Amino acid sequence: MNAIILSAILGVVLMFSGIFVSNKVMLKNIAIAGMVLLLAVNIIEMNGFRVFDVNTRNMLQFNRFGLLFNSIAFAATLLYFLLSARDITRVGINVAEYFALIFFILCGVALVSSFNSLLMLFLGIEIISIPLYILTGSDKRNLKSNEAALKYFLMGTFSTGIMLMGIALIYGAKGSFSLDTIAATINQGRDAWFYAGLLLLLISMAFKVSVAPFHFWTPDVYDGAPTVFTSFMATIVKAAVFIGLVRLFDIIFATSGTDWKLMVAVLTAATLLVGNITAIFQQSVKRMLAYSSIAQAGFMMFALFSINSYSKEGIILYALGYSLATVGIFAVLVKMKDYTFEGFNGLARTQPVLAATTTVFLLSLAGIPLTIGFFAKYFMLASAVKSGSHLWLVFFAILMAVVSVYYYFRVIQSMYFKEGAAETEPVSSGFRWLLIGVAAVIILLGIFPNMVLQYLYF
Amino acid sequence: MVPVLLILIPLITGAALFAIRQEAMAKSIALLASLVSLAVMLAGMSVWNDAAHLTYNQSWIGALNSRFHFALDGMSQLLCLLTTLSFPIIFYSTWNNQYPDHNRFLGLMLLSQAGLLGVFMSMDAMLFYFFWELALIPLYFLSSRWGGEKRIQVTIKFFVYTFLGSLFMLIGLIMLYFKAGGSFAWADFVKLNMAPREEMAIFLMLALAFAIKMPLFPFHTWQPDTYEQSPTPVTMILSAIMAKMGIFGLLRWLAPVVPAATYQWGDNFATLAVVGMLYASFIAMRQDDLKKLVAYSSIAHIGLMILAVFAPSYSGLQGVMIQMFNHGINILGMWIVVNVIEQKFGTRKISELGGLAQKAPVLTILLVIVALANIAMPLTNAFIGEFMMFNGVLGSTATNFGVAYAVAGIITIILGAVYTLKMIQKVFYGETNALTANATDISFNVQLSLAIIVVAILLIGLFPNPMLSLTSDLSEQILGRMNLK
Amino acid sequence: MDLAFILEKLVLIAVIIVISLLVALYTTFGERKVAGYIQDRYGPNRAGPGGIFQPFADGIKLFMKEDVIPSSSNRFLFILGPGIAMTMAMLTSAVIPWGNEITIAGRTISLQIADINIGILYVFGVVSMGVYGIMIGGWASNNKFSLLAALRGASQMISYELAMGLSIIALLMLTGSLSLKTIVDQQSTGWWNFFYQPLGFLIFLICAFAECNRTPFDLPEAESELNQGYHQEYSSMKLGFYLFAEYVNMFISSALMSTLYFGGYDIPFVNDASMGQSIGTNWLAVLQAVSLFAKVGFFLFFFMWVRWTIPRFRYDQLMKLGWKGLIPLALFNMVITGLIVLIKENGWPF
Amino acid sequence: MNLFLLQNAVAASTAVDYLPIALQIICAAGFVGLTLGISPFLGPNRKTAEKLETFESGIHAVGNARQPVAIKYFLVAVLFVLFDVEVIFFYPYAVNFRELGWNGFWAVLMFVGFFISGFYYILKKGALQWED
Amino acid sequence: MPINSYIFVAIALFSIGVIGVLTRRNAIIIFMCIELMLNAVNLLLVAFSKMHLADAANPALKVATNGADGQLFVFFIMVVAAAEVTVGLAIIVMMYRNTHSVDVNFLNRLKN
Repeated sequence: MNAIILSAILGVVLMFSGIFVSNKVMLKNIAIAGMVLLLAVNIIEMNGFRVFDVNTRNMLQFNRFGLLFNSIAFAATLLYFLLSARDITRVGINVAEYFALIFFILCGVALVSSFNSLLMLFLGIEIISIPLYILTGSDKRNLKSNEAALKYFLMGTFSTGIMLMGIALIYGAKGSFSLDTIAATINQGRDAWFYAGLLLLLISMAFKVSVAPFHFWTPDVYDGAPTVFTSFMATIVKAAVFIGLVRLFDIIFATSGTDWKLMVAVLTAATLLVGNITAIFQQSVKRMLAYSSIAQAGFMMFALFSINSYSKEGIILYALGYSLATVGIFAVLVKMKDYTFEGFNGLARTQPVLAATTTVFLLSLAGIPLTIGFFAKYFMLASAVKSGSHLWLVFFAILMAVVSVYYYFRVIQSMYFKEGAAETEPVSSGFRWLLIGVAAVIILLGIFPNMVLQYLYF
Repeated sequence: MVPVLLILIPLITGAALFAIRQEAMAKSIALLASLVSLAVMLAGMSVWNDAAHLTYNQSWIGALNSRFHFALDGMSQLLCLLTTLSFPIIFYSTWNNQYPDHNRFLGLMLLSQAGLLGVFMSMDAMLFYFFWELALIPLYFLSSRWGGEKRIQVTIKFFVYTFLGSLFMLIGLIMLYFKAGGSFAWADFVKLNMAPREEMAIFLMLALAFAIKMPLFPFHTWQPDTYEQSPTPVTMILSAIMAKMGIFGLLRWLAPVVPAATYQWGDNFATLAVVGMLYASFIAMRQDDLKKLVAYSSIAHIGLMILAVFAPSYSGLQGVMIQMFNHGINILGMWIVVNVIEQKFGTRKISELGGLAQKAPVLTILLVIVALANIAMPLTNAFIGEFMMFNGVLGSTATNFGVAYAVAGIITIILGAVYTLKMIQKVFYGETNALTANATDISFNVQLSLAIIVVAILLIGLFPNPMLSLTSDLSEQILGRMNLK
Repeated sequence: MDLAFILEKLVLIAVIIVISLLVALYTTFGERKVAGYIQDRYGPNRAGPGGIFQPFADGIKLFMKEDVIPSSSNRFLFILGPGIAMTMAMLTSAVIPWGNEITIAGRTISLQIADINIGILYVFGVVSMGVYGIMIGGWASNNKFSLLAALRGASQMISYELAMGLSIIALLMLTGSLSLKTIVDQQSTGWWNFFYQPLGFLIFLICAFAECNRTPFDLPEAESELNQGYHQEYSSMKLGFYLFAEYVNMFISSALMSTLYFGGYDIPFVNDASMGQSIGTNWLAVLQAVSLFAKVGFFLFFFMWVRWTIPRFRYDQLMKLGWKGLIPLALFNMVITGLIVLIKENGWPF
Repeated sequence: MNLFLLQNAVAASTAVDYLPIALQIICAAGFVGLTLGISPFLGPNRKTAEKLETFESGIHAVGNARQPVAIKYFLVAVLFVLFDVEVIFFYPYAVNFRELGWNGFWAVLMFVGFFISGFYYILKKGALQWED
Repeated sequence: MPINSYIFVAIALFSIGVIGVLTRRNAIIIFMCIELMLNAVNLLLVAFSKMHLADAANPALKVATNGADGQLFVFFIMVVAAAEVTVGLAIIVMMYRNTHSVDVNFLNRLKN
């Protein structure tokens, strides 16, 4: 609750500070301070203290799972601000609004991570999506950005329509939007509506998290959006929607038999296949990352496929690892003058720190041990193994993980093993230290994952 | 205590080396660190030879019930000794090699040493998997950064292959984890009694990883290219130590853990091993490149060890364990020679060389001894190992084709002798040519390195017993699990 | 739902539509007469005694004019525009109660076409549709002046609709119902809503002026800037409809204001119920209707009065008044109303 | 869960109540359609090219009228959509205002606060600045 | 009227919307089709709400809720739709100003 209200207030505060403060650095600092406050307040709530106590009529339910994810999302956003706030201020003139929108998105994130009613799920998803449409198109003069925004918008609202139809059918079948009620009456009456509704809901959520075959908008949108915002979209937002999906699956699907498992497995496999195979053929690192985010979504789908304690723990860990690494990579990518693989040639010589930290991030994304990314993938695979059915999916996933090595390492090859003089924007030493810090955290958590895992028992 | 030191010394030194720019200083530190770990290892085998010093068991990932559990049993001791012995020799024998960013080169080498040692000592599957990868990643960077012309494509192939294998292994380990009731401990794994289907699934997954690493025909295709393209010190690690990881895996994590499946699939893998041996030997005969020749000969030798594992008997397993050490030492000697030749003449083509014996007599003498050991002449260390392995294969009750395997093995030994001697003949005897006319003998560091190897070869060849006694426990245990005792 | 019911409603609908058309017709005449008096001249006085047939002459003239549709316009939309404008103008009257029940041949007939429980929402819904009439007509003409005027008209209308919607909320808080009939019944004590909601009424009145595009808010047809405004290209009956719709709207908004704030068909200073007992409900209904039409007549006159008194606003002034003046004022009115009512009924909160 | 909505406050209407409205729509649309249908045949019909051209203060029309117009009109439309929806939220409240008492009032006061701050924001952003 | 009629109408509207989104090229029309979908859902929700309201009155059916939250949902859908309209139109206008077209043929433009 703390996070939901405070993030909304902070969003408003930033909107207004945009009116009264014209200094960009000041705005940036306000945003960062707000983010710290938000994180602090959420951690306070994790320890049992609520600043705002609102009767939500059980539409929201704040459990450890959601709160922990919030903390991770906020921490990742804080990191993102620290790394990229300066680049955010360069996108256009409406600096305060960009930050404000991000805070509103975080409000949606907090909603999605704790919904207990389909109404809140819908609101959360929309509060996330609508600001994202704006952020995608925030580079107003850039045609690519415009088109990305339009495409994202049309796809997003279309999937919203489908989601609403699904919710309406579920409501028709069950007479309630509350997940508890739905789960309690899972096999009573009007099954046809209920399952049709669930299917539509699933499809729309698949749209939102870009699961194949509903992924086609993702690469174009991620590519067209200003790179700083792509970073945010691809990490925190995506993870948040997944968390929402996991909640949904956990409560509804897990109680409604196992018929859906094969379908989810097929979706997962398709996502992995499309994401990984297409990523190989990309010439631009940004597009490659877009496809890789689809591939990563495929791995996160494992949490849905195998609903058990492992998958819930794993998805949090995955969100953490994936967000850290991707935020880091994008922060570096924003600084690059040329987004193609050739643009990275010889980065190790011109910017050794950037190259080294990027390597760590890529290794983490590829799931190489000693990085948090490994444990993320480990949990996903382990949960699927534990659930016991459809083991072919696990093998398919590791094949795809191996494929992913191919394109992630292509960046490493460019940076270290190829001749060239990669050009970057000027990079401050603070930025470098921060990247080193992130890389250190990734490795540290990769070696001692217990530091996070101990919080993960639900 | 000893395990922790063994891991931390190379790890910390390796990391520190990234900060040390002076080349000479970096080389000295790397050599010193490797010598210190050798000293620790030797101490562990002598004065600290007790359970308290040789095991280390601390909680690591509580959530997964995984522990920092290292132990140095007999096989681990042998392999760690091989590792700690190889590294000083590698560093010292390649003292004069020049690489850009030499400090990083050495740092990565030491990191991979830490990984290798960790693999050999881990008694926890998660930990094992970790070090398995830690050993791999530095080698990938080493080969990609300092390798030959086609290094980028070749090393990514190498990495992808081994990564694929290790992921399969991971799945296998995860399955074992759940079977063992949420434990990664090796001690729990070897107590498991699983249904045949489950055992088979796990066996196949683990075996794939090890087969790629060893490498076993037909998973070997990455190996000759990688050996050829990597800088020679890296090749030394790859063939002398890393290839042993696979066999080590078979002996530690496969045969005792899924004995029934190992027994059941033994003939298939043994056949593959035999095919691989013959294939590699024939290919090696036609090689003109020194590195490739040694690489294929390595496949052949490794194949023999695989054969002995999959056609098990007490003698065979004992042979495999000491042969792991012996082959590591021998192949290291071969690579040192290759390195010297490459450094001196800038070529590895056998056809371009000749008459070195006149110019470099010391090198020739030492090489001949190493080469004889490599083809398992009596009195050398490899003879002991290979003899025991043949003996074991012939006497194995696990297979009906022991004789056929042994015959094939003998053929490869003979072929090995043919191509090794032919190589020696071409390179060291015959007429000198323009390239080798002005050759000089090897420098002191290479002489010393080769001399140490030769001493080790002869010593083990004459007194193998202490080594055999080290590994008898494990051999017994494996056979016990497979009901073959 | 029997046939008699439908028949009865059909008759009522026909009567009301005819009345509203007649009233609209004669408002045009009245407008010119009032303008004449205010400007110290005669106004129309040729057709019939005192020019009484002038509106019919005008109507027939419009019918007989040539119907021109510009070649570059969108034909379908060009016709649709005035159609929508007129249809929507005629729909609002459905929910306005014109009087209490009458009894004919044993049947109790309500003088309201439809007493639905969302009456006010229906009114707003229909009024919003009126924007389309202007917008479509202006756009379809493919004339720069028309388009500009239509845009102005549309933005003006939606802006004032906002304030109108807000101003009526305070009234709803008092009445607690959206049904116009209920609202009228509540005022039958003589305490008209106007006395409780003077500010609300003022805002509503201003908005009504703007919604009907009446001076001082007749920006969409500001002839000095935009020639003839959005209906520049129209001729014949299509033009007639646009002009007519405006007067019908005037009539309806007058009726609405009377209903919402001035007791509707309530006869002032008289207890309707007891009077009904004395003279019979049928006669009472007639008197009530007369009362309502008297109020409507006053507002219609007020519309004209203002038209010939106050000059036109500038466009920015118009928008400024709507957004920065009326909307906050309406919100303020709403909060104050809520506060007072709650204090009165529940006591102080603390 | 006791929710206050429009339907709770007044007696529920049935579909029959809306029938007269349908009738009225038919009547109104019929009248308009009929009139519009007849009127073209009543007047003279002498079309010329000049007459069919759009009127542009007496000169020949230049270009197409349907060009992008000032963004301000668009802005007003968008703001209308936003604020109108917010206004809609007041209606259920207004109807149930007495039942909700002070609690409801504070909640609505908060809502009004958001409304006003949004309003203030667009004012400050110059969205309603009509004087160029 | 029976609930099925409402469902048929709602589904029909929804399908028209979906088909429009999938087949039309004009961004505005696609957008209108999406709005159609949303309104179909609104209709359906209100119909269901009414249905559950009737069910709640019937004690034999033992339904959990009184059906009012369906109408609540409609309000939220309207708000969200308004927000989407605002943002969507802004994006379309922005696009139009840059390209003088609202044709959705981005598939061949963004790819490069």
